[in-house]
Amino acid sequence: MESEGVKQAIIRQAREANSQSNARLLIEGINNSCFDKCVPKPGSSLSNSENACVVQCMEKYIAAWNEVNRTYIRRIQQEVGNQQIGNH
Amino acid sequence: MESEGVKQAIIRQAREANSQSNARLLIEGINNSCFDKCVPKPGSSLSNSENACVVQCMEKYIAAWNEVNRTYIRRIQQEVGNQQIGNH
Amino acid sequence: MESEGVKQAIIRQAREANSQSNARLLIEGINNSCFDKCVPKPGSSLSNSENACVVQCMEKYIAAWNEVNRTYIRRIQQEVGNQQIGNH
Amino acid sequence: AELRQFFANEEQKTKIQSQTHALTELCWKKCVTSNIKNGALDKNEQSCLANCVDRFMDVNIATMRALAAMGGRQH
Amino acid sequence: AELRQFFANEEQKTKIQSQTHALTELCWKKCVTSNIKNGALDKNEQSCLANCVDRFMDVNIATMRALAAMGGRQH
Amino acid sequence: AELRQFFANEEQKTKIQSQTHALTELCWKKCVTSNIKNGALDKNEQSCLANCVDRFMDVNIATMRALAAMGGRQH
Repeated sequence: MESEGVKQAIIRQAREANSQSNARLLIEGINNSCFDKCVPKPGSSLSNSENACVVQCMEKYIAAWNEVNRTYIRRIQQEVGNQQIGNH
Repeated sequence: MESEGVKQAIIRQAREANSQSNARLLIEGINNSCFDKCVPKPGSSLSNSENACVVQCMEKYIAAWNEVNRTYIRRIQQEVGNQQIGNH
Repeated sequence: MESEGVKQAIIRQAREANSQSNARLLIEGINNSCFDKCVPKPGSSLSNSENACVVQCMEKYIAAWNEVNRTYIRRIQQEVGNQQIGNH
Repeated sequence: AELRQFFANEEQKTKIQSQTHALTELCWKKCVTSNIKNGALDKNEQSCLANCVDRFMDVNIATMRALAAMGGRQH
Repeated sequence: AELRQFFANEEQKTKIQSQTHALTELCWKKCVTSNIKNGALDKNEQSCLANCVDRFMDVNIATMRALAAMGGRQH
Repeated sequence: AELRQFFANEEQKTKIQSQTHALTELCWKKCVTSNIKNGALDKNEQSCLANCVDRFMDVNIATMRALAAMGGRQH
Protein backbone atom coordinates (compact mmCIF):
# COMPACT_ATOMS: atom_id res chain seq x y z
CA MET A 1 0.00 0.00 0.00
CA GLU A 2 1.69 3.16 -1.18
CA SER A 3 0.39 6.50 -0.06
CA GLU A 4 0.57 9.22 -2.73
CA GLY A 5 3.13 11.09 -0.59
CA VAL A 6 5.50 8.14 -0.34
CA LYS A 7 5.21 7.56 -4.09
CA GLN A 8 6.07 11.16 -4.88
CA ALA A 9 9.06 11.01 -2.54
CA ILE A 10 10.39 7.88 -4.26
CA ILE A 11 9.94 9.47 -7.69
CA ARG A 12 11.69 12.64 -6.56
CA GLN A 13 14.64 10.68 -5.15
CA ALA A 14 15.05 8.60 -8.31
CA ARG A 15 14.94 11.73 -10.50
CA GLU A 16 17.54 13.48 -8.36
CA ALA A 17 19.85 10.46 -8.36
CA ASN A 18 19.61 10.27 -12.17
CA SER A 19 20.18 13.95 -12.65
CA GLN A 20 23.15 13.93 -10.26
CA SER A 21 24.79 11.04 -12.09
CA ASN A 22 24.11 12.79 -15.41
CA ALA A 23 25.75 16.00 -14.15
CA ARG A 24 28.71 14.04 -12.79
CA LEU A 25 29.28 12.32 -16.16
CA LEU A 26 28.98 15.65 -17.99
CA ILE A 27 31.52 17.31 -15.69
CA GLU A 28 33.89 14.37 -16.15
CA GLY A 29 33.55 14.59 -19.94
CA ILE A 30 34.17 18.36 -19.93
CA ASN A 31 37.17 18.09 -17.59
CA ASN A 32 38.86 15.35 -19.59
CA SER A 33 38.15 16.81 -23.04
CA CYS A 34 38.86 20.46 -22.21
CA PHE A 35 41.92 19.87 -20.02
CA ASP A 36 43.32 17.79 -22.87
CA LYS A 37 42.50 20.46 -25.47
CA CYS A 38 43.21 23.70 -23.59
CA VAL A 39 46.16 22.74 -21.33
CA PRO A 40 48.61 20.73 -23.50
CA LYS A 41 51.58 21.74 -21.30
CA PRO A 42 50.46 22.50 -17.72
CA GLY A 43 52.38 25.52 -16.33
CA SER A 44 52.53 27.09 -12.90
CA SER A 45 49.11 28.74 -13.32
CA LEU A 46 46.24 28.77 -15.81
CA SER A 47 47.16 31.50 -18.34
CA ASN A 48 44.51 33.95 -19.57
CA SER A 49 44.29 32.24 -22.94
CA GLU A 50 44.00 28.81 -21.31
CA ASN A 51 41.26 30.16 -19.07
CA ALA A 52 39.32 31.60 -22.01
CA CYS A 53 39.77 28.32 -23.88
CA VAL A 54 38.34 26.33 -20.95
CA VAL A 55 35.20 28.46 -20.77
CA GLN A 56 34.56 28.28 -24.52
CA CYS A 57 35.43 24.59 -24.60
CA MET A 58 32.86 23.93 -21.89
CA GLU A 59 30.15 25.76 -23.83
CA LYS A 60 31.12 23.91 -26.98
CA TYR A 61 31.17 20.56 -25.20
CA ILE A 62 27.65 21.11 -23.86
CA ALA A 63 26.50 22.11 -27.37
CA ALA A 64 28.10 18.90 -28.67
CA TRP A 65 26.38 16.88 -25.93
CA ASN A 66 23.03 18.35 -26.96
CA GLU A 67 23.64 17.69 -30.67
CA VAL A 68 24.68 14.09 -29.96
CA ASN A 69 21.70 13.55 -27.65
CA ARG A 70 19.24 14.96 -30.21
CA THR A 71 20.66 12.84 -33.06
CA TYR A 72 20.81 9.71 -30.93
CA ILE A 73 17.19 10.00 -29.77
CA ARG A 74 16.03 10.74 -33.33
CA ARG A 75 17.86 7.67 -34.58
CA ILE A 76 16.49 5.36 -31.87
CA GLN A 77 12.93 6.49 -32.66
CA GLN A 78 13.60 5.90 -36.35
CA GLU A 79 14.90 2.37 -35.70
CA VAL A 80 11.87 1.56 -33.53
CA GLY A 81 9.64 2.86 -36.35
CA ASN A 82 11.47 0.72 -38.94
CA GLN A 83 11.06 -2.40 -36.82
CA GLN A 84 7.35 -1.84 -36.42
CA ILE A 85 6.95 -1.37 -40.19
CA GLY A 86 9.02 -4.53 -40.71
CA ASN A 87 6.77 -6.50 -38.36
CA HIS A 88 3.59 -5.81 -40.34
CA MET B 1 17.74 -28.90 -0.07
CA GLU B 2 18.16 -28.34 -3.79
CA SER B 3 16.06 -30.35 -6.19
CA GLU B 4 17.90 -31.33 -9.37
CA GLY B 5 15.48 -29.16 -11.41
CA VAL B 6 16.15 -26.01 -9.36
CA LYS B 7 19.88 -26.61 -9.59
CA GLN B 8 19.76 -26.95 -13.36
CA ALA B 9 17.72 -23.73 -13.61
CA ILE B 10 20.25 -21.80 -11.52
CA ILE B 11 23.13 -23.15 -13.62
CA ARG B 12 21.33 -22.23 -16.85
CA GLN B 13 20.65 -18.69 -15.61
CA ALA B 14 24.24 -18.13 -14.54
CA ARG B 15 25.54 -19.41 -17.89
CA GLU B 16 23.15 -17.16 -19.81
CA ALA B 17 24.09 -14.09 -17.76
CA ASN B 18 27.78 -14.78 -18.38
CA SER B 19 27.34 -15.36 -22.07
CA GLN B 20 25.22 -12.21 -22.42
CA SER B 21 27.82 -10.06 -20.70
CA ASN B 22 30.52 -11.67 -22.85
CA ALA B 23 28.57 -10.89 -26.05
CA ARG B 24 27.97 -7.31 -24.87
CA LEU B 25 31.69 -6.75 -24.23
CA LEU B 26 32.57 -8.27 -27.62
CA ILE B 27 30.07 -6.02 -29.42
CA GLU B 28 31.45 -2.98 -27.59
CA GLY B 29 35.01 -3.90 -28.55
CA ILE B 30 34.06 -4.41 -32.20
CA ASN B 31 32.07 -1.17 -32.39
CA ASN B 32 34.82 0.93 -30.86
CA SER B 33 37.71 -0.64 -32.78
CA CYS B 34 36.00 -0.91 -36.16
CA PHE B 35 34.25 2.48 -36.11
CA ASP B 36 37.62 4.00 -35.29
CA LYS B 37 39.38 2.06 -38.07
CA CYS B 38 36.75 2.08 -40.85
CA VAL B 39 35.02 5.46 -40.38
CA PRO B 40 37.78 8.05 -39.80
CA LYS B 41 35.59 10.88 -41.16
CA PRO B 42 31.88 10.12 -40.70
CA GLY B 43 29.87 11.24 -43.77
CA SER B 44 26.16 11.40 -44.47
CA SER B 45 25.94 7.64 -45.01
CA LEU B 46 28.14 4.56 -44.70
CA SER B 47 29.93 4.26 -48.08
CA ASN B 48 30.30 0.87 -49.78
CA SER B 49 33.96 0.69 -48.88
CA GLU B 50 33.27 1.65 -45.26
CA ASN B 51 30.60 -1.03 -45.12
CA ALA B 52 32.93 -3.70 -46.51
CA CYS B 53 35.61 -2.57 -44.06
CA VAL B 54 33.23 -2.93 -41.11
CA VAL B 55 32.29 -6.51 -42.01
CA GLN B 56 35.92 -7.59 -42.51
CA CYS B 57 37.00 -5.70 -39.41
CA MET B 58 34.40 -7.56 -37.36
CA GLU B 59 35.63 -10.94 -38.63
CA LYS B 60 39.20 -9.92 -37.95
CA TYR B 61 38.36 -8.64 -34.46
CA ILE B 62 36.71 -11.95 -33.56
CA ALA B 63 39.76 -13.82 -34.91
CA ALA B 64 41.94 -11.54 -32.76
CA TRP B 65 39.73 -12.21 -29.71
CA ASN B 66 40.13 -15.96 -30.24
CA GLU B 67 43.91 -15.70 -30.68
CA VAL B 68 44.22 -13.55 -27.54
CA ASN B 69 41.95 -15.89 -25.56
CA ARG B 70 43.89 -18.98 -26.65
CA THR B 71 47.27 -17.43 -25.82
CA TYR B 72 46.06 -16.06 -22.50
CA ILE B 73 44.64 -19.42 -21.34
CA ARG B 74 47.79 -21.25 -22.47
CA ARG B 75 49.92 -18.79 -20.51
CA ILE B 76 47.83 -19.03 -17.35
CA GLN B 77 48.07 -22.85 -17.43
CA GLN B 78 51.82 -22.56 -17.95
CA GLU B 79 52.20 -20.21 -14.96
CA VAL B 80 50.14 -22.53 -12.75
CA GLY B 81 52.36 -25.43 -13.91
CA ASN B 82 55.53 -23.47 -13.09
CA GLN B 83 54.28 -22.63 -9.61
CA GLN B 84 53.51 -26.29 -8.86
CA ILE B 85 56.97 -27.32 -10.02
CA GLY B 86 58.45 -24.58 -7.87
CA ASN B 87 56.54 -25.83 -4.83
CA HIS B 88 58.03 -29.35 -4.94
CA MET C 1 26.29 -3.54 21.23
CA GLU C 2 29.72 -3.88 19.64
CA SER C 3 32.47 -5.59 21.57
CA GLU C 4 35.87 -3.96 21.13
CA GLY C 5 37.12 -7.15 19.42
CA VAL C 6 34.38 -7.15 16.79
CA LYS C 7 34.97 -3.46 16.10
CA GLN C 8 38.68 -3.99 15.59
CA ALA C 9 37.97 -6.89 13.23
CA ILE C 10 35.60 -4.77 11.11
CA ILE C 11 38.13 -1.95 10.95
CA ARG C 12 40.89 -4.35 9.96
CA GLN C 13 38.76 -5.87 7.19
CA ALA C 14 37.80 -2.47 5.76
CA ARG C 15 41.43 -1.34 5.77
CA GLU C 16 42.57 -4.51 4.02
CA ALA C 17 39.84 -4.23 1.38
CA ASN C 18 40.85 -0.62 0.69
CA SER C 19 44.52 -1.38 0.52
CA GLN C 20 43.91 -4.35 -1.79
CA SER C 21 41.84 -2.26 -4.20
CA ASN C 22 44.51 0.46 -4.07
CA ALA C 23 47.25 -2.06 -4.91
CA ARG C 24 45.14 -3.52 -7.74
CA LEU C 25 44.63 -0.07 -9.29
CA LEU C 26 48.33 0.74 -8.95
CA ILE C 27 49.33 -2.53 -10.64
CA GLU C 28 46.85 -1.87 -13.45
CA GLY C 29 48.24 1.63 -13.97
CA ILE C 30 51.83 0.38 -14.02
CA ASN C 31 51.04 -2.48 -16.41
CA ASN C 32 49.18 -0.29 -18.88
CA SER C 33 51.62 2.65 -18.78
CA CYS C 34 54.84 0.63 -18.76
CA PHE C 35 53.79 -2.01 -21.30
CA ASP C 36 52.81 0.87 -23.59
CA LYS C 37 56.10 2.69 -23.01
CA CYS C 38 58.61 -0.17 -22.82
CA VAL C 39 57.18 -2.74 -25.26
CA PRO C 40 56.13 -0.80 -28.40
CA LYS C 41 56.55 -3.90 -30.62
CA PRO C 42 56.06 -7.12 -28.62
CA GLY C 43 58.60 -9.76 -29.73
CA SER C 44 59.01 -13.44 -28.85
CA SER C 45 60.49 -12.63 -25.44
CA LEU C 46 61.14 -9.59 -23.24
CA SER C 47 64.59 -8.29 -24.30
CA ASN C 48 67.13 -7.19 -21.68
CA SER C 49 66.56 -3.54 -22.48
CA GLU C 50 62.76 -3.97 -22.33
CA ASN C 51 63.16 -5.70 -18.99
CA ALA C 52 65.34 -2.90 -17.57
CA CYS C 53 62.85 -0.35 -18.92
CA VAL C 54 59.94 -2.09 -17.15
CA VAL C 55 61.71 -2.06 -13.77
CA GLN C 56 62.70 1.62 -14.05
CA CYS C 57 59.28 2.53 -15.41
CA MET C 58 57.64 0.91 -12.40
CA GLU C 59 59.83 2.86 -9.97
CA LYS C 60 59.12 6.06 -11.90
CA TYR C 61 55.38 5.38 -12.00
CA ILE C 62 55.27 4.89 -8.23
CA ALA C 63 57.25 8.14 -7.78
CA ALA C 64 54.72 9.85 -10.09
CA TRP C 65 51.83 8.38 -8.08
CA ASN C 66 53.33 9.77 -4.88
CA GLU C 67 53.93 13.22 -6.41
CA VAL C 68 50.35 13.34 -7.76
CA ASN C 69 48.92 12.15 -4.45
CA ARG C 70 50.91 14.72 -2.46
CA THR C 71 49.91 17.59 -4.78
CA TYR C 72 46.27 16.51 -4.89
CA ILE C 73 45.95 16.30 -1.08
CA ARG C 74 47.71 19.66 -0.66
CA ARG C 75 45.32 21.23 -3.16
CA ILE C 76 42.20 19.77 -1.54
CA GLN C 77 43.29 21.10 1.86
CA GLN C 78 43.96 24.50 0.28
CA GLU C 79 40.47 24.59 -1.30
CA VAL C 80 38.84 23.62 2.00
CA GLY C 81 40.82 26.40 3.69
CA ASN C 82 39.75 28.95 1.04
CA GLN C 83 36.10 28.01 1.48
CA GLN C 84 36.27 28.42 5.23
CA ILE C 85 37.86 31.87 4.85
CA GLY C 86 35.16 32.74 2.30
CA ASN C 87 32.44 31.74 4.73
CA HIS C 88 33.51 34.21 7.43
CA ALA D 1 2.03 -0.49 -11.42
CA GLU D 2 2.46 3.23 -12.04
CA LEU D 3 5.75 3.11 -10.12
CA ARG D 4 6.98 0.17 -12.19
CA GLN D 5 6.26 2.10 -15.38
CA PHE D 6 8.04 5.13 -13.91
CA PHE D 7 11.15 3.08 -13.13
CA ALA D 8 11.17 1.47 -16.59
CA ASN D 9 11.05 4.97 -18.12
CA GLU D 10 13.77 6.28 -15.82
CA GLU D 11 15.97 3.29 -16.61
CA GLN D 12 15.62 3.91 -20.35
CA LYS D 13 16.41 7.60 -19.82
CA THR D 14 19.52 6.67 -17.85
CA LYS D 15 20.68 4.32 -20.63
CA ILE D 16 20.18 7.00 -23.28
CA GLN D 17 22.05 9.59 -21.20
CA SER D 18 24.90 7.23 -20.48
CA GLN D 19 25.22 6.32 -24.17
CA THR D 20 25.05 10.06 -25.03
CA HIS D 21 28.02 10.68 -22.75
CA ALA D 22 30.07 7.89 -24.38
CA LEU D 23 29.16 9.07 -27.91
CA THR D 24 29.95 12.70 -27.05
CA GLU D 25 33.47 11.75 -25.88
CA LEU D 26 34.01 9.61 -29.01
CA CYS D 27 32.60 12.06 -31.56
CA TRP D 28 34.19 15.09 -29.90
CA LYS D 29 37.60 13.51 -30.62
CA LYS D 30 36.68 12.86 -34.26
CA CYS D 31 34.90 16.19 -34.96
CA VAL D 32 36.36 18.94 -32.78
CA THR D 33 39.94 18.76 -34.01
CA SER D 34 40.99 22.41 -34.40
CA ASN D 35 41.76 24.91 -31.66
CA ILE D 36 38.82 26.34 -29.72
CA LYS D 37 38.05 29.84 -30.97
CA ASN D 38 34.57 30.33 -29.52
CA GLY D 39 31.88 28.57 -27.52
CA ALA D 40 29.58 27.62 -30.41
CA LEU D 41 29.78 24.65 -32.76
CA ASP D 42 30.50 25.69 -36.34
CA LYS D 43 28.49 24.14 -39.22
CA ASN D 44 31.15 21.51 -40.00
CA GLU D 45 31.51 20.39 -36.42
CA GLN D 46 27.75 20.16 -35.97
CA SER D 47 27.16 18.04 -39.08
CA CYS D 48 30.22 15.91 -38.26
CA LEU D 49 28.79 15.20 -34.78
CA ALA D 50 25.37 14.21 -36.16
CA ASN D 51 27.00 12.02 -38.85
CA CYS D 52 29.29 10.50 -36.25
CA VAL D 53 26.33 9.37 -34.12
CA ASP D 54 24.42 8.05 -37.14
CA ARG D 55 27.39 6.17 -38.60
CA PHE D 56 28.26 4.72 -35.17
CA MET D 57 24.70 3.42 -34.96
CA ASP D 58 25.05 1.95 -38.49
CA VAL D 59 28.18 0.08 -37.38
CA ASN D 60 26.49 -1.00 -34.16
CA ILE D 61 23.44 -2.39 -35.96
CA ALA D 62 25.59 -4.12 -38.61
CA THR D 63 27.66 -5.76 -35.87
CA MET D 64 24.67 -7.04 -33.92
CA ARG D 65 23.05 -8.40 -37.09
CA ALA D 66 26.23 -10.18 -38.19
CA LEU D 67 26.82 -11.67 -34.74
CA ALA D 68 23.23 -12.87 -34.55
CA ALA D 69 23.63 -14.46 -38.01
CA MET D 70 26.77 -16.27 -36.81
CA GLY D 71 24.88 -17.51 -33.76
CA GLY D 72 28.02 -17.31 -31.70
CA ARG D 73 29.78 -19.95 -33.84
CA GLN D 74 33.28 -18.54 -33.28
CA HIS D 75 33.39 -19.05 -29.53
CA ALA E 1 29.38 6.43 16.31
CA GLU E 2 33.14 5.82 16.28
CA LEU E 3 32.65 3.23 13.55
CA ARG E 4 30.57 5.67 11.49
CA GLN E 5 33.38 8.22 11.72
CA PHE E 6 35.86 5.53 10.75
CA PHE E 7 33.85 4.59 7.64
CA ALA E 8 33.42 8.22 6.60
CA ASN E 9 37.19 8.66 6.82
CA GLU E 10 37.87 5.44 4.92
CA GLU E 11 35.42 6.46 2.19
CA GLN E 12 37.15 9.80 1.76
CA LYS E 13 40.53 8.05 1.64
CA THR E 14 39.20 5.70 -1.04
CA LYS E 15 37.93 8.63 -3.14
CA ILE E 16 41.28 10.43 -2.90
CA GLN E 17 43.17 7.27 -3.84
CA SER E 18 40.89 6.53 -6.78
CA GLN E 19 41.22 10.12 -8.06
CA THR E 20 45.00 9.87 -7.57
CA HIS E 21 45.06 6.81 -9.82
CA ALA E 22 43.09 8.59 -12.55
CA LEU E 23 45.25 11.72 -12.33
CA THR E 24 48.47 9.69 -12.37
CA GLU E 25 47.43 7.97 -15.64
CA LEU E 26 46.43 11.32 -17.18
CA CYS E 27 49.47 13.32 -16.04
CA TRP E 28 51.91 10.49 -16.77
CA LYS E 29 50.85 10.73 -20.44
CA LYS E 30 51.33 14.51 -20.46
CA CYS E 31 54.57 14.67 -18.46
CA VAL E 32 56.59 11.48 -18.97
CA THR E 33 57.05 11.71 -22.73
CA SER E 34 60.69 10.74 -23.32
CA ASN E 35 62.22 7.28 -23.06
CA ILE E 36 62.77 5.87 -19.59
CA LYS E 37 66.43 6.20 -18.63
CA ASN E 38 66.23 5.62 -14.89
CA GLY E 39 63.75 4.99 -12.08
CA ALA E 40 63.63 8.52 -10.67
CA LEU E 41 61.56 11.50 -11.81
CA ASP E 42 63.71 14.31 -13.18
CA LYS E 43 63.04 17.93 -12.12
CA ASN E 44 60.99 18.73 -15.24
CA GLU E 45 58.81 15.65 -14.93
CA GLN E 46 58.20 16.30 -11.24
CA SER E 47 57.15 19.93 -11.68
CA CYS E 48 55.07 18.99 -14.74
CA LEU E 49 53.20 16.37 -12.66
CA ALA E 50 52.49 18.83 -9.83
CA ASN E 51 51.36 21.51 -12.31
CA CYS E 52 49.24 18.96 -14.16
CA VAL E 53 47.31 18.10 -10.98
CA ASP E 54 46.91 21.76 -10.00
CA ARG E 55 45.77 22.88 -13.47
CA PHE E 56 43.37 19.93 -13.73
CA MET E 57 41.85 21.04 -10.44
CA ASP E 58 41.60 24.62 -11.79
CA VAL E 59 39.67 23.33 -14.81
CA ASN E 60 37.52 21.13 -12.60
CA ILE E 61 36.60 23.99 -10.26
CA ALA E 62 35.93 26.36 -13.19
CA THR E 63 33.63 23.79 -14.78
CA MET E 64 31.63 23.15 -11.65
CA ARG E 65 31.25 26.88 -11.00
CA ALA E 66 30.11 27.58 -14.56
CA LEU E 67 27.64 24.69 -14.57
CA ALA E 68 26.21 25.80 -11.22
CA ALA E 69 25.82 29.35 -12.63
CA MET E 70 23.91 27.96 -15.62
CA GLY E 71 21.67 25.99 -13.25
CA GLY E 72 21.34 23.23 -15.81
CA ARG E 73 19.67 25.51 -18.37
CA GLN E 74 21.14 23.68 -21.38
CA HIS E 75 19.51 20.32 -20.75
CA ALA F 1 28.77 -28.26 -2.82
CA GLU F 2 28.47 -29.02 -6.52
CA LEU F 3 26.86 -25.62 -7.04
CA ARG F 4 29.66 -23.89 -5.15
CA GLN F 5 32.20 -25.58 -7.43
CA PHE F 6 30.11 -24.53 -10.44
CA PHE F 7 30.08 -20.88 -9.35
CA ALA F 8 33.82 -20.87 -8.64
CA ASN F 9 34.39 -22.19 -12.18
CA GLU F 10 31.99 -19.67 -13.71
CA GLU F 11 33.66 -16.82 -11.83
CA GLN F 12 37.07 -17.85 -13.13
CA LYS F 13 35.65 -18.11 -16.67
CA THR F 14 34.19 -14.60 -16.32
CA LYS F 15 37.54 -13.20 -15.16
CA ILE F 16 39.37 -14.83 -18.07
CA GLN F 17 36.81 -13.52 -20.56
CA SER F 18 36.90 -10.02 -19.15
CA GLN F 19 40.71 -9.98 -19.25
CA THR F 20 40.55 -11.34 -22.81
CA HIS F 21 38.37 -8.37 -23.82
CA ALA F 22 40.80 -5.87 -22.28
CA LEU F 23 43.83 -7.56 -23.88
CA THR F 24 42.12 -7.76 -27.29
CA GLU F 25 41.47 -3.98 -27.27
CA LEU F 26 45.07 -3.28 -26.18
CA CYS F 27 46.80 -5.71 -28.56
CA TRP F 28 44.50 -4.84 -31.50
CA LYS F 29 45.82 -1.28 -31.28
CA LYS F 30 49.45 -2.47 -31.22
CA CYS F 31 49.15 -5.21 -33.86
CA VAL F 32 46.42 -4.34 -36.38
CA THR F 33 47.86 -1.07 -37.63
CA SER F 34 47.37 -1.19 -41.40
CA ASN F 35 44.12 -0.82 -43.31
CA ILE F 36 41.70 -3.74 -43.25
CA LYS F 37 41.95 -5.69 -46.53
CA ASN F 38 40.19 -8.92 -45.55
CA GLY F 39 38.54 -10.65 -42.60
CA ALA F 40 41.44 -12.94 -41.66
CA LEU F 41 44.49 -12.22 -39.52
CA ASP F 42 47.72 -12.35 -41.51
CA LYS F 43 50.78 -14.20 -40.09
CA ASN F 44 52.37 -11.02 -38.71
CA GLU F 45 49.23 -9.85 -36.99
CA GLN F 46 48.63 -13.28 -35.47
CA SER F 47 52.14 -13.64 -34.04
CA CYS F 48 52.08 -10.02 -32.87
CA LEU F 49 48.85 -10.68 -30.96
CA ALA F 50 50.21 -13.81 -29.28
CA ASN F 51 53.47 -12.02 -28.40
CA CYS F 52 51.50 -9.04 -27.14
CA VAL F 53 49.56 -11.20 -24.67
CA ASP F 54 52.67 -13.06 -23.54
CA ARG F 55 54.77 -9.90 -23.08
CA PHE F 56 51.92 -8.17 -21.24
CA MET F 57 51.83 -11.13 -18.86
CA ASP F 58 55.63 -10.86 -18.44
CA VAL F 59 55.25 -7.21 -17.46
CA ASN F 60 52.33 -8.05 -15.17
CA ILE F 61 54.24 -10.79 -13.35
CA ALA F 62 57.38 -8.62 -13.06
CA THR F 63 55.30 -5.78 -11.57
CA MET F 64 53.57 -7.97 -9.01
CA ARG F 65 56.86 -9.56 -7.98
CA ALA F 66 58.60 -6.20 -7.60
CA LEU F 67 55.71 -4.70 -5.61
CA ALA F 68 55.61 -7.74 -3.33
CA ALA F 69 59.38 -7.39 -2.77
CA MET F 70 58.89 -3.73 -1.83
CA GLY F 71 56.16 -4.75 0.61
CA GLY F 72 54.32 -1.51 -0.04
CA ARG F 73 57.17 0.64 1.32
CA GLN F 74 56.49 3.59 -1.00
CA HIS F 75 52.97 4.33 0.23
